[in-house]
Amino acid sequence: MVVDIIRPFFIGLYHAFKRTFTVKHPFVRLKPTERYRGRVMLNIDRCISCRSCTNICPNMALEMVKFEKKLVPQYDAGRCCLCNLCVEVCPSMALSMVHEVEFSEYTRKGLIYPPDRFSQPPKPITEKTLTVKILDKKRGVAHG
Amino acid sequence: MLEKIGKSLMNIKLLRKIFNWGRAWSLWSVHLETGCCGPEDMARACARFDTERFGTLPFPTLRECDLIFVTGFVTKKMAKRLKLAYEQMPEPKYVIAIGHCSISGGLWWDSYSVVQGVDEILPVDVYVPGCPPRPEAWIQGIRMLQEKIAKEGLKK
Amino acid sequence: MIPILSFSEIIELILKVLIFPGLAFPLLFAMIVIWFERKFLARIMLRIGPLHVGPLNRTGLFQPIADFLKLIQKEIIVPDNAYKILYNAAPIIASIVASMSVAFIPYAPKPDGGYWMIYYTPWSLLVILAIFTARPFIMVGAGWASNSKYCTLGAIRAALQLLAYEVPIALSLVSIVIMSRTFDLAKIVEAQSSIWFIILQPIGFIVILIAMMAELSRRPFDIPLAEQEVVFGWPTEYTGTQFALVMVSEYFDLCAVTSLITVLFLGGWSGPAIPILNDVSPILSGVFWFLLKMAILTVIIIMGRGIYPRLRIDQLLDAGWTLLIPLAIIQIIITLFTAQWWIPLLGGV
Amino acid sequence: MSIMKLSMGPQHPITGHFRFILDVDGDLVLKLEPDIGYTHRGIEKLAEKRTYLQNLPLIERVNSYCDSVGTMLGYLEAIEELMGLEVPERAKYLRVIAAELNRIASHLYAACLFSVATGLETMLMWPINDRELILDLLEKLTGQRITYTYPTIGGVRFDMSEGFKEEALKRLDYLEKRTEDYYKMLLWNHTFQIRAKNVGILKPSDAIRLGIVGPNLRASGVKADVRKDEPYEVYDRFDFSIPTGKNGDSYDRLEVRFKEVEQSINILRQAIKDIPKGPIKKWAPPIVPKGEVYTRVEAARGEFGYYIVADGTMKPYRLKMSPPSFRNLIALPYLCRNVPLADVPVIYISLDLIPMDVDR
Amino acid sequence: MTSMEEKVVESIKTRFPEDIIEAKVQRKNRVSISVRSDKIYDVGLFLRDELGFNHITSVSGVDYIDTKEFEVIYNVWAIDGKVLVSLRTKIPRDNPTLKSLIKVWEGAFYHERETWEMFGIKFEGHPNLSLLLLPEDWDGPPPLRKDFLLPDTPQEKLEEKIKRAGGQ
Repeated sequence: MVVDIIRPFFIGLYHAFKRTFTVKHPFVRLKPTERYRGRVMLNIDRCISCRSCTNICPNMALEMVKFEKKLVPQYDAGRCCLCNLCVEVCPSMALSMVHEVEFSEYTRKGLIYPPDRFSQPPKPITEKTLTVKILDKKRGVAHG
Repeated sequence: MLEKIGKSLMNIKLLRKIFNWGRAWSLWSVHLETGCCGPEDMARACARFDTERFGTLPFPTLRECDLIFVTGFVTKKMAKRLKLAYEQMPEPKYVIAIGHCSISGGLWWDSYSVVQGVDEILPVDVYVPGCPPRPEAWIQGIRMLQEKIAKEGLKK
Repeated sequence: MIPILSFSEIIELILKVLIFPGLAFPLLFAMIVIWFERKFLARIMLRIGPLHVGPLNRTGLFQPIADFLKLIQKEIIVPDNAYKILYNAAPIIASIVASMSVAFIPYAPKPDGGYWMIYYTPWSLLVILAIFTARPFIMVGAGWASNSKYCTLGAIRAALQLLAYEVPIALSLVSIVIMSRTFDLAKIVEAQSSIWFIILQPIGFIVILIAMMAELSRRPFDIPLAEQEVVFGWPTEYTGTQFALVMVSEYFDLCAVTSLITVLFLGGWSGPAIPILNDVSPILSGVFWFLLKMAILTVIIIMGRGIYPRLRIDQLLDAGWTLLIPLAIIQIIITLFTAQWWIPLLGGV
Repeated sequence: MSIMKLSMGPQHPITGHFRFILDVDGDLVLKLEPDIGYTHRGIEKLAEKRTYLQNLPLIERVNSYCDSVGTMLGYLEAIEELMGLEVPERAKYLRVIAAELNRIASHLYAACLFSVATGLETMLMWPINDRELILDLLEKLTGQRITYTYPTIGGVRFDMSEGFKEEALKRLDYLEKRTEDYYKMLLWNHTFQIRAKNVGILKPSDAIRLGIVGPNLRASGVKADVRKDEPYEVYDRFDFSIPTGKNGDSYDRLEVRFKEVEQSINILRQAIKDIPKGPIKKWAPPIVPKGEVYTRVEAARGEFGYYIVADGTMKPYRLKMSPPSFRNLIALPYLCRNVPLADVPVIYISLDLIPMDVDR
Repeated sequence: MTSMEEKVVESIKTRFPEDIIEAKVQRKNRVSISVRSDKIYDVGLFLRDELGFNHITSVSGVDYIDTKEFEVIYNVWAIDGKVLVSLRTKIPRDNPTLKSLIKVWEGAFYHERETWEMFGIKFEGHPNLSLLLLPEDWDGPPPLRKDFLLPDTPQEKLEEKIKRAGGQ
């Protein structure tokens, strides 16, 4: 019983001097995995205005609007649930998922992506990126 | 009397800057989960992303909190409590809407019991889209709020 | 008759009251301990804790300052059906009472006789005990005045716990007094100049450490503040500045308690003289050893929050009445039988 | 002292989306009445309006809190049974891998909540840290952290990417080693044991009578697991055991979850070892033939039942879910009678109720 | 050697020859029994006591608006026998009342309460039929009935929100 009371004390002390898990995020970034679904991106030239994406979207995030004499979807990031159904159903491969993580806005309007903004790729990440791997056998903790 | 002195003190630019700095770097958040972004709330507070680095700390009593994360959809039953919780918080207070459900109702656009966007009941400061947003996005939301506070003028 | 003080005595008094054991020291202690607690617990949890606040974007040292600045800006809400006078007065009384006990603790000997303390009295141990006894009444008063259910529950729990743990504290002090034959804290320290009481009375030390942790409502015993059960206990309804005062008063208490245990069991300022500090003033050397011992005790008390779950109120009271009090009594008996051999070895008295 | 009505939640550090109405006498809780519905979205109604494919993200969010794959499998099982669709072998294995990874993540989450309920914040962080590693794996497999929408009608969305196997095995080894620390810190911690042992004892007969499912039922000593009783997917090919508890108290409920994590690691190793090559998806028609079906799967929190009435169109006529937490809910008022106030969070968390799951 | 499923069907048919409308084996581990609504309590008791169906799985209702009927289905699992029985009965839509089975399977308490709330089926003998999931001030019809319709377009007032943000 006494051992069970005292043991956590030493485990706690031992962990206090281990390497931490924390990634100092805005300064050091984790690399998202290849498949990560951040948001949808449109390739306007490929779009054939077939409306299959707006029909299948379960949350009405896509809406057809007129853009340069062509009907193309407009994207509402404030409605999209990233379920990938539209990308799968698109017959001309015009939609794709991109690795954008940070696209918060101060206003609701900023989350609506008109076709020209919808078709722009995300900004490339400039900060140091790293991948998570199991390391540090000696200290027994993961993350890098 | 005291308030008057406080107000005149706050008119000094440097002091206002210092006070804004204090507000921005000590945003304590409420323990109030409304929807299913809850596990990410845990993840952003825990070791890998650790928002305590920015002074954002989940705090048990809402009498001390400055920040509500609206984590996910808000049902009509919850909306009343959310509003009540918001009213119980002392000024200054901020709201971050997390996830598409709390921004616009999202997946539940035709549901009979979900509020279509939390901005219909509370004033939202930052919208963080995603389903659920990654902890990185939460951190961006917090940092955007900090920038907003730093630019803020006199409050109260 | 008012004693006439010389200039150097006035300077000394101002130093004492405002800087070292007086006003600035507990505030600085509270700030550093809040910062250290958050950092250290974060390290146990394998994360970093406050980091980007403060100098160099690397330390988070200014986190308590940011928190304090924020808290004093917050609106003060007084619940409608609260008993307003007591409700508003409680945090102020709590912080005053908590900082009072520091005045009676000797921190270092002065080279020309006397001690570095604000107010010298031969009954300082009793005074401090009396101050500690006042705390539960503030808590109960504040909880009752808030007129909220969670506050009331927290206040009841605080009263039960604090009153139950007064007894083992008092009992373990008995054996100290038997050994040192005085109520004067300074004399008690001097008695330990050759051998510390922690070696002579280990059981008493354990009892008083556990009981003081309970008295301070630190983690395994933080039942009055249990956030999973009663939100935040008796200070639940406090906002802004009042809450800041409540929090600070808790750390003042921590400061007083660690000082007291250092004085009673760890030999106070006694330790080998540090050459550099000794050159400036021998007081500094004593203070250094005192603060070091306080720091170790603080770490031990803080650690509890990172490693133990909270006890239940009935288990806590059980432990108090059936484990700590018998242990303290055993310590008294042992002391009574062995005191005759040890007392000649003790210094001072 | 007279009886006091105490309302706990929904803004309360432990209750999540619940509200409890407690009758408190001093520090003793005489009666607890759960007030649920704070997360009710009407998924069953919405599902009648959407097509079977559009329902996928909807169904998943019934329990997107931790266990979305386990939740979805039941729905897919039901549709595939109605269609008479045989899923490719590789897809079955991938589903099992995703479901078991999800189960580990969910149980780690449960463990961390449990330690919060007793006030040990360190063990809140550690399992979440290691859960991050599992979420990384899942993200590598499915492309999302929490809501994967990974299995689909007729198979799964994505194949295993390169290097997934090695990565997964490495992390599982790490997790297995790491569990020791959990035992030392939490389960063998004397302070924790006196808090959790003999609290909220659920006898096996009561557990069956009340219809408790999942790890809670197994902690009471009843050997019932859908993976063994009615093997779905390819669970009949793996060699694993069902851990059961002895007393049925809160401590056992946690210990069973920890042992289940070990069994999941065991299953994952076997699945990763003998996963066959082949296609991962079969084309499925959008229209489901007329019929009725009831399927059960073992999600992380217990047995998840789906009752689907199809009327031969693209949309289900009626979709009834019987989620595990809703069925475990009845144990909460049953166990919280005449207990100290401090035990209420422990009992509540030990049942591992997730409000999303209860309310749908 | 007859399987467990067939045994269940046979014994229920011999015990209640007149009240059983239909009893059949759906597939492995699944048995479906339709009974007349006034006899459901007795059949339930028989299933629990004699055949070991002790673990209530779900209670669900289905709204057949074309035939003006509700169907109530009790799905019960036998832990030892490893069979799931769907005990189903039909009640008229304009007067939906049924005898409560919580005396038979105590676990049905919340299930029946939910079914009452969602369909308006009244369970006689249920101690607490009050709103469970819906908001307290709910005043529409029970939502899972087919005549409760949902909107076809998003209810979000997007233009208003954007105007509000632009006006600031």
